[in-house]
Amino acid sequence: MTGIFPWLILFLPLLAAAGITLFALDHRAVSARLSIGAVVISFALSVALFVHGTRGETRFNWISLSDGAASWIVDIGLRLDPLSLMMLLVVTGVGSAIHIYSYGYMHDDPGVGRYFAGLSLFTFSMLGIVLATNFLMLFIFWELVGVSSWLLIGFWFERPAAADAAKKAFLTNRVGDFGFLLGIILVWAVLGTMDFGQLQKMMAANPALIGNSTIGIAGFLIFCGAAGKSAQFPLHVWLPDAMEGPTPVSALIHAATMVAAGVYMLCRVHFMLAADALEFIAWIGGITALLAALMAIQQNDIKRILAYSTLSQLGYMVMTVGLSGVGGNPSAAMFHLTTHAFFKALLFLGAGSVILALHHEQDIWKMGGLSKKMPVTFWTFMIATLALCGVPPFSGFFSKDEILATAQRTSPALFALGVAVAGLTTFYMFRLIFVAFTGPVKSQLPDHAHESPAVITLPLVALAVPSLLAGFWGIDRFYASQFGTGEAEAATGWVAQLTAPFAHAPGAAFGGLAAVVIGFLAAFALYWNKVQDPLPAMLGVVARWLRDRFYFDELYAKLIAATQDALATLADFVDRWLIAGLFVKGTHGSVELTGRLLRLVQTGNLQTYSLMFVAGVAVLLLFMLIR
Amino acid sequence: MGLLSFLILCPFAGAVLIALTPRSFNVLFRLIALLTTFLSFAAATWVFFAFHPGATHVQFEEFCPWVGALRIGWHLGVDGLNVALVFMAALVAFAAACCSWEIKERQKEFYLLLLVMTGGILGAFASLDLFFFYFFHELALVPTFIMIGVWGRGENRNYATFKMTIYLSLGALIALIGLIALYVAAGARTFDIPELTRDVAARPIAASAQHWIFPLLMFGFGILVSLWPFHTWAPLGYGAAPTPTAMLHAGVLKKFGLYGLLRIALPLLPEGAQRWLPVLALLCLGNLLYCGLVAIRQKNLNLLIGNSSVAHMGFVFLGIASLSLVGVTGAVVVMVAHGLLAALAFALSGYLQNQLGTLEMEQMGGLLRKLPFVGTLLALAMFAGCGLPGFANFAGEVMVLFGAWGGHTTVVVLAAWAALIVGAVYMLRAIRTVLHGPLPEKWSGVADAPHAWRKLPFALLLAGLLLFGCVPRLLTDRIQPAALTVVRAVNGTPAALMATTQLPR
Amino acid sequence: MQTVFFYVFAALTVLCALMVVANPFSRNPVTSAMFLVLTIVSLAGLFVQLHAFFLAAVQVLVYAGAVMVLFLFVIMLLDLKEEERRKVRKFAVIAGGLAVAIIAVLFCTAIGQTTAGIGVQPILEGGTAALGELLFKHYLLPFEILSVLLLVAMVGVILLSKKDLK
Amino acid sequence: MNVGLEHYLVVSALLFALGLLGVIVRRNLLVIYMSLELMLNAANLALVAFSRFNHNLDGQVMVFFIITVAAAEVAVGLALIVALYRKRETAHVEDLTTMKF
Repeated sequence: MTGIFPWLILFLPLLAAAGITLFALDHRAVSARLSIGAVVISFALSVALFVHGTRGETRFNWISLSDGAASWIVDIGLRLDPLSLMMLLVVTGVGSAIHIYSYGYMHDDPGVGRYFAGLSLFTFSMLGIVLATNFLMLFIFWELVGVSSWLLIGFWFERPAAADAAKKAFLTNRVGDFGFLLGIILVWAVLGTMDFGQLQKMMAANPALIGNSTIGIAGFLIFCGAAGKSAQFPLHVWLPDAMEGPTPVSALIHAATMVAAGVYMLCRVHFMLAADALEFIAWIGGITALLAALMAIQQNDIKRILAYSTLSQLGYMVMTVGLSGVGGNPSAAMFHLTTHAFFKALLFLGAGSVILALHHEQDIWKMGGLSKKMPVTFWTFMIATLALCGVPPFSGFFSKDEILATAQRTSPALFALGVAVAGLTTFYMFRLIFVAFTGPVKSQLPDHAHESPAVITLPLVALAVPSLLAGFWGIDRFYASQFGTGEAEAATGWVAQLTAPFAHAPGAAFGGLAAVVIGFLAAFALYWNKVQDPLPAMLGVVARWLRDRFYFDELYAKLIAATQDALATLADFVDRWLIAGLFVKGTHGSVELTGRLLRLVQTGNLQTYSLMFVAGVAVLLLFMLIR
Repeated sequence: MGLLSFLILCPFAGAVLIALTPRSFNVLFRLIALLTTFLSFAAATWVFFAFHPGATHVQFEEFCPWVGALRIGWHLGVDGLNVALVFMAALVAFAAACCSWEIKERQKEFYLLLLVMTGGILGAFASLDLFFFYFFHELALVPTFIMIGVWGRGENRNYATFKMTIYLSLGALIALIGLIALYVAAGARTFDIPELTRDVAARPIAASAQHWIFPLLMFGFGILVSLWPFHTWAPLGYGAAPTPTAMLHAGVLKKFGLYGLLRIALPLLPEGAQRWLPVLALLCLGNLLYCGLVAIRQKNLNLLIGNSSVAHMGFVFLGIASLSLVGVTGAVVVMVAHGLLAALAFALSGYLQNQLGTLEMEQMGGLLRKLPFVGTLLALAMFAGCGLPGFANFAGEVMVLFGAWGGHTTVVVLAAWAALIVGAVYMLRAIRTVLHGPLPEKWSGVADAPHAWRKLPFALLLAGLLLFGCVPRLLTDRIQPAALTVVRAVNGTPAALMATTQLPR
Repeated sequence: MQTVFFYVFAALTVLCALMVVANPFSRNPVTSAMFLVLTIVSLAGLFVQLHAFFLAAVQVLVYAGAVMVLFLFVIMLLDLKEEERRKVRKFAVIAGGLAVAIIAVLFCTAIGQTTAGIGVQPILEGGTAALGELLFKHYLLPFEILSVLLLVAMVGVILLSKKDLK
Repeated sequence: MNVGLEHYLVVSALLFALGLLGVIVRRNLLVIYMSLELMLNAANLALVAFSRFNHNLDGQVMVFFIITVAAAEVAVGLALIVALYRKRETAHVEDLTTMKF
């Protein structure tokens, strides 16, 4: 691989972030132009690389320690292969749309400079993950993504909710990173290298390695990291709260960066995940998908519904990675990740457009009738919804179908789960459409709503195109070339492409479609033209459990209070009362007590002193005489 | 006069100049302090970048015999272990001199003591003679106590001063006993450290003697570095110290104990090290985990920073205890990184204290709105403190964790927990309460750092952190040969990169 | 004859000293001072017994003369009445007496235990000339320093006696 | 019966003990001071006796010095007592306990 292009792609956003921070924090136009310019140029360069078909690696040495026999080497490098090339396009492409959209969305905020700096940093970090050549470099950018998300989620830091959400996101991610880092250390300790290329070669040369129990444990630990970033089941709690950030940030986090990182990383290191770890991963993904879909059906905040939808779709992807088997082909997950990036970004941006029009009202039960007022937003939103639900010929249909087909091949239980989630997805998405866009107006707010300006609608339209068409572009085959299986030969002609899923795995395709239809009908029956949610009355306590997210947050709060906080209190107690108290003050006290006792002797009376003096002399004399 | 002599004597010359300046020239004191520390800093920068990485021998060496009979000499020089420390010390000293604008009374004495402290610190790190090594450290400690006692803040500064004085004197005393015992046991009759090292390598000290001398040095130096459970002086002392003193002590002078372990205890007492370092590896958990947990509960920003500073020392201890090339190199990197970070954090908290008059976190909130510059830097410092990549701390900490994995797996697991999660919890809690949230009415008059001079020290320290964080090779390439020598001295050749069994490739 | 004189002077010295310290009849410092004069004079007698004639003379001149006059002068100056009959601290007196007795016994035991050395026979004739020779030759420097000491003491006393002592 | 060194030394010891007793039990500063003189004189006696029995004049020289120093000491001491009396209106040791902590 030659040239400076890949480095430019990576570092332009960083330069933009640094430039804004140093010079243009107070100039909104300059900062926006810098940030947008950087990501758009990166996108253009990525397209150029993609078209050119560049492959290979470039690197420079970051740290190198060697004692002659063994060495510890960390490189900062760029790795261009189908996986990273496609992700580059997704990150910079979707990122560009979001950047441009942000210019409109954040126009009136005083902190625009800070916002765009954060956005650029976020893009930079994500690109670093995508291009990483080794585990530690991946981890470095992994952490940077964490801090960028903290910056952006907590952008409105004066709101306690936003500040708390930022903190929660970072800390939850850190729990995952803890496992990730240990996994990386373990990989290095066992295999002596952290470089993906070398590891892959090593694995290919010695297939028995994958059965090694230490490597199996390392796989689990590495998945912890992915679970944190991709918000999988035990660590999913941060994602819905992250909605406190500005809406374009949510779009970025949910579509192109951050949550995608986990799935991407799993695919990147897929070659060294053992069978046990994969099965575990599959089930975690499935559980996340189902739980999140269930929680989504009782949310009323437009962004939260989308957040749970993201969770659920991520569960799908992770499940697919798990189901693809040892040394298998997880390209379905990447395919879904890509299409999901398009339509989820579109959904969030559309939601942002609605929120902007309604002066930051996010409760869907205060909306209604927006399809007439905001046609562009509505129709693009609709396209994204259909894609998300998996309606042919939208992009989501193809990617979801591949997932279901994989599940059908390997695990009937997870296949059933996947189909159920597909139905639930359609249900909650159309609930959102019916309540917010088509149904009767439920407050005064929508009366004054009007379509957003072009700077906002253009990105919507731009994203609607791939949401609609990405299924036909052979993205899955491109990814598959990474994993060397190359099973899916290209169908010719668009009709053949459209019907390809039905030809390959008819069970999965029809099952998915049936779920979509059922979900749609249920939503139609329950929510068409409704002003109030009928479900709580029907489900009672279950609805409350769904609405309150199965009380995970409360559980974790209790858990943390019972463990870490209790430990901290204990440590503080020990520090204050035992070490600083008993030992230090005790020593101090006993010395002082001795001093006080000896002070009694100091009467100030001359004669007492001389008496003691005499007594001392007597003792000395006696001693000398006896001796 | 060599460059090292110059950078050590510069602050002392400044101190003499200040002593000779009449009391009414307040501006002049500041000017002299800034100028001399800047000259030291410039010289140290030159030394650092002209230092030839990869070479094992001592560079910029200067030698001048002093007491012939005892073989004490003015022997200066830098190798991988101390070249970065000298650079960091000079940088922090310059920043501390810049931050001294908050001192308004008895300026003459303050700047004088500051310069003496600076000279002592630089001397302690650049000396290769046992006598001067110890002498300069003590010389730097005395002004520390006076500065805390006279210019300290907070109502219990007397208690803090006494506690710190007693602890540090005790630590220095124990270390001195250890050094004397070492000198006697080695039977080499020289104070020259390289010569002593060569002698001991040729004729090792008896194992039985090593086994009791090493703990003396370990705990003596350990108390100076706030090794758990001898750490309680540190948060309290730093909370009470005036900002420049806290910066210099927490940032630089404290590292003397660690440097002593690496420079003297490990190479001269390999058998003792083998026996006692596992104990150190366990005690470092006390620093990392326990002090981290304590930091979670702190309500005062300075106490929080102080506790976190104590916690970070655990990484250095763990790196030293790992006895692996990666670990020891990482330990030195953490020393440098933490020096810059602690100085930055205390400088910022000093600024806040100056503006708000309090450091109780409950009373703060939303300060980022009022203090975009200082607030951003504080947030960055906090993130550096919880090991964010891009800052030098990350490079060091991750190396320590890697290096120690083979020998102390369980410790590494807990240390990683402490680093990634406990550290993040208290740092983010601090940011959340101090910088985020609504701004209380009473802080509407708070002002950000007004001009470049005020911003300079913060920016310099942060730049150092970022430079070493983004290009850690600047440090590791210089440290590696010296670290390898130390590890080989203890383990015998070949030095294990990491003591673990690797699978067949 | 020698022996008799020794015992007479020795008894006189010890008895008068006892009267200085613990006079059962009077607590008046003047009485004590007078007995001190007697003690010193009888000591001078003992000095004569030891053939230290010059010292005996100096003893009488300086001690019995100058020093005791100073004492009496101060007693008069301060107009000290008889020591008030404060409550006698029995414990202190007993403890003091006991300690002193122990010391005395110990001294005597020590003297008794000492083996006789060269100093069995009184042999030295304390000639004033010889003393003067020694003093002005061998001990010249200490002698001169002593004069400086006296000067310093003089200045000190003048300073201390000034009315407005700060 | 010959008078030997030890006879003089016993007298000296008794004299010293009596002086010590005075210092410890008497409460008038002046009397204490006199007792001190007694102790000095006891030492003088011992020195003179040693000088005679050891055939060495140095003891006598020492006594000469002691007498001189004692004279100076008495002068200074008495001046101190006078000054003290002026300030505190007492020459009683029990009233002088300002050195107590």
